[in-house]
Amino acid sequence: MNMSQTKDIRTEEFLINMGPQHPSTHGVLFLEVKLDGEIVVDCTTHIGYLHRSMEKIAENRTYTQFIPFTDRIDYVASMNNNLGYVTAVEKLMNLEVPERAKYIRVIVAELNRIASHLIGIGTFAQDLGAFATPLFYCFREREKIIDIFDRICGNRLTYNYMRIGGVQFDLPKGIDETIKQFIAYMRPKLDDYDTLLTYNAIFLARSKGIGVLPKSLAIDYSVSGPNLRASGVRWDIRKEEPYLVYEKMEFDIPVGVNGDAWDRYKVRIEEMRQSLRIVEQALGALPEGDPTVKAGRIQKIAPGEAYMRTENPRGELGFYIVSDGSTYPYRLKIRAPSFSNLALLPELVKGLKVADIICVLGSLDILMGEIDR
Amino acid sequence: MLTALTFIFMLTAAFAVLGFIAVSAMFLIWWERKVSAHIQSRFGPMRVGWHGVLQSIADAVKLLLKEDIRPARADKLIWWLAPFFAVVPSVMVFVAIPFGRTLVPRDLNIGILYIMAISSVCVIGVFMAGWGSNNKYSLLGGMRAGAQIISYELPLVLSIIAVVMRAGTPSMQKIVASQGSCWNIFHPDMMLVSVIYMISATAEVNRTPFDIPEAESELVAGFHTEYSGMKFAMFFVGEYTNLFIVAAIATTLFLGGWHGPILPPVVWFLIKTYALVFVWMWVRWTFPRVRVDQLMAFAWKVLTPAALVNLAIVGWLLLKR
Amino acid sequence: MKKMRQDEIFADIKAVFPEIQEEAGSGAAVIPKDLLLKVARYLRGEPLAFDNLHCVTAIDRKEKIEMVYILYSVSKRRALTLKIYLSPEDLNIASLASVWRSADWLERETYDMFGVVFSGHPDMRRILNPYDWKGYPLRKDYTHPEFIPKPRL
Amino acid sequence: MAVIKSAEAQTRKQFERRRTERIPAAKFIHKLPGGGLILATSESILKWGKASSLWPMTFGLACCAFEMIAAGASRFDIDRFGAGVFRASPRQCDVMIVSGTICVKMGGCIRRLYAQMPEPKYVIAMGNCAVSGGIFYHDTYSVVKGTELLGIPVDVYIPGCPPRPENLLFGLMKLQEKIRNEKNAAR
Repeated sequence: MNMSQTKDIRTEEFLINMGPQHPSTHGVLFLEVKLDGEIVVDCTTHIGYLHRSMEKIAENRTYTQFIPFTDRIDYVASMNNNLGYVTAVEKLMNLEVPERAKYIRVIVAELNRIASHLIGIGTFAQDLGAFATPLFYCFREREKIIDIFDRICGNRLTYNYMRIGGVQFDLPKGIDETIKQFIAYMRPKLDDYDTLLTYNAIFLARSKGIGVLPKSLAIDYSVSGPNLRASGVRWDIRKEEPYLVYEKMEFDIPVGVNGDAWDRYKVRIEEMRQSLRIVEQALGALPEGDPTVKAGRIQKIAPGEAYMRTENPRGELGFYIVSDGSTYPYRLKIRAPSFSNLALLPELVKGLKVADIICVLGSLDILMGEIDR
Repeated sequence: MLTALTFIFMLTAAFAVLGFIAVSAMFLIWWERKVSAHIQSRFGPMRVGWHGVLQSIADAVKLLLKEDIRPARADKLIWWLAPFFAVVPSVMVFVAIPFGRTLVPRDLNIGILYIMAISSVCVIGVFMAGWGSNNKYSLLGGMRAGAQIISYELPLVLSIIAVVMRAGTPSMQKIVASQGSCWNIFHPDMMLVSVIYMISATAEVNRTPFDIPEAESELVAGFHTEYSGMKFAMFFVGEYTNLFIVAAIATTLFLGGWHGPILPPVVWFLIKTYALVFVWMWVRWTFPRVRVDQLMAFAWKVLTPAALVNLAIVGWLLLKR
Repeated sequence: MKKMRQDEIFADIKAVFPEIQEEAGSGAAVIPKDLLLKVARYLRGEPLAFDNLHCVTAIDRKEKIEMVYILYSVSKRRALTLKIYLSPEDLNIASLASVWRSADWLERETYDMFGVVFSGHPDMRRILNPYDWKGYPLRKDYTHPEFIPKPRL
Repeated sequence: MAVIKSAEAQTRKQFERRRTERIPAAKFIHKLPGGGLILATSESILKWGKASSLWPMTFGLACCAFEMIAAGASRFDIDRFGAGVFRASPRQCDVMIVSGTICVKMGGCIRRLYAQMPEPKYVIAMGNCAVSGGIFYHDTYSVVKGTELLGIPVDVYIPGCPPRPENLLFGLMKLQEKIRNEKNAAR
């Protein structure tokens, strides 16, 4: 049947709703996909199914009362959110933080980065069809990190650990021993993932060369975090605008080559190795002193505004706080990294197959709590 | 000549086979959940009977009680018939499978040909389920299933022809008898054939890495998205019976059926079959899923040519002998 | 590569656009509303290379709506905040979706929360709230039947 | 809110009807000698089957979703109770674990999902947000304050923000207990 005959066969596009409840949309994301057979013609995203009006709440909470809400913005990397919010408020008040608190914050934030990347990798492998086995391996490692957090601040997922000007409790005795054991336990596990997944023929076939994100497009969509670095842009806030004690830590930034789904996955694995190095160095150089906060719960902050961005596992999390002198922030804008990372999904996905939408979505590692705030 | 005796024998054989299918399906479902659990370093069903042994029975009882929902604009007849087309062919195949020296329901002289003809009827069941449930996901799943099973039928049948040529007869008992001295898999020219058979059998039974039709992550639950209650259980039982059949055929053709040193033949046959089933379960819980076009390319560009070349080699070897 | 300081960037822009003033508190560049597109294209251009529109948001100052654009230059490692004051009556402004592609969703969210209409935007719809939502939630004077205020400290 | 109120009344009626599940010909069997015994055992077997194979729906909204996955993962393995088969399509599952904050935009979808589930269906409201709106109770315009407001009858409430996986397992055991003592009208 040569080309001329196929032209007059009337084919119709096939609209599929990958609706808010779908096994691999990482939460409540609604994708309206127009298909021509298996090939994606057009894909529109609908978000807002988890919009909990965080910014409206922020205007009715004092600075300390809002800290538990930051845990629930990116509920997989709560420590990094706390860190982002608290450093933003400290920058607004230009408050000095005790040295030990800075080191504790770095250790805890990097451990949470590993936990978040583990989930990112586990769900990515699950989306490619390796049903539950890699995900449960990643969760088995993540449980070890959660045990450490359980001992440090008593909760598994939403820690509410950091305060403005320091942290809530000092590290419990013998915790550095547990962390060292975890580091020793985790390093060979990362090599296991390489053998199980990274160089697996089917995994490569499914993710190499899919959803290639060129460097200029990534910067134009203000993508950040592992997705940007996978496209070859060496940009990491911990190195560009070092906050806390990151300038004392020496770690290198893994950079991908051609920015496809496999590179984004590989960058996350390398970043976990770097985070282990950071935790090791920070643990070694942990100074003495009292990291807890003595200041009262209600701080009146002089009118002014400040914008602080920190390196979240998913990208640059920015807090733009405007204060009008009262104990309540006048305006608090949360710049979520996944919000911009998801914006380019329709662009990446045109022309790919149905199975590739899920692969690209998994490689971007988005999180609906952060997008919908 | 249908005497009363042969009729009674056939009746008992039928009931024995049906009983065996039900028990083996239940056992396989339970076994898969335990194997997958231990691969993922967890326990699997424990609370329901000793080590979850009664889990499949509980699932069956619960599925019996479920309300049977039919979508409003579903195609009634096709929707209602689909589960039967998924299960009945896989039950009919048991007629020709040689469990033991004399323990075969009916030793057809066209054994393997009959099995191939019947087992390709399952495709129609999957297709009808996809079309009947008037749901976009199942339609996509049904289309994919049709394309996949048909395109993997070719290398499957070619590899079986190679075995039949070597054994000289399509009857299953005689194929097993011909492997008395040395199992087929150890013949040099048969090794590639058995690998081709294993791969295309995985695709035939829709198991990862070829489980495109009911891919959890893309299509919500593939062709049986709209089925609930007993109809869904029929698909489930059909899938596991197919898995057992494919393993049984593999043992008959390549691993020497019921041949084995001391244990009685039936035990040997079951050990080999369940060992192969374990390999498939092991594969299912470790490999990611292949994309549809890669799957098609692999079938047409790699497996079929390899099967044809192998056929030529077997033919040439037979001529030379 | 030496990072240019804020005032050096400011001097560059002031040379081309004299109307720019520097806001007292935060050191942001305040520009009149109609200049936005020209300034944006100039900032995007080669000498300053602000290739990353990091964040677009608004602040409801009751008598005026303050638009905030935070820009970054990944290649030259520089940051700049642009501010525009809008009177609450005519809340429309030129859309930067043609200059930076990240503006598309950021502007939709600002429209969703504050009601600022961006002219020239590819698809001006709400993004977080249901599409038929009445009112703009982040306005200071916004009320909603189910809004249960928490007693203030 | 009016829409939600009417949905609630309609689901209340459905909720009552489900409780009285009929075993066919119960009255006739009862008259046979020893019929009562057969009925009792068959009834307990049916309830045992329903209780020990509760298939949850993969339906995570927010933070509690990750505690649900952790409950399904290797350490707190929910599959030990026979509830590890996370089916994606609502047609094949019995329990809807509402795990996370229910937003107004998502409310309609949750009601539709609940309606699509076949009849002996149960709902676990996991986490404070699903129970009563949790910390998003005050100052929010876009959060539905509790699953009940959607008109969905909830069987087990699990407090906690997020509840630990052990709490979810305890909630599941409570649901199993509730199913076992369900008043089946065998008479």
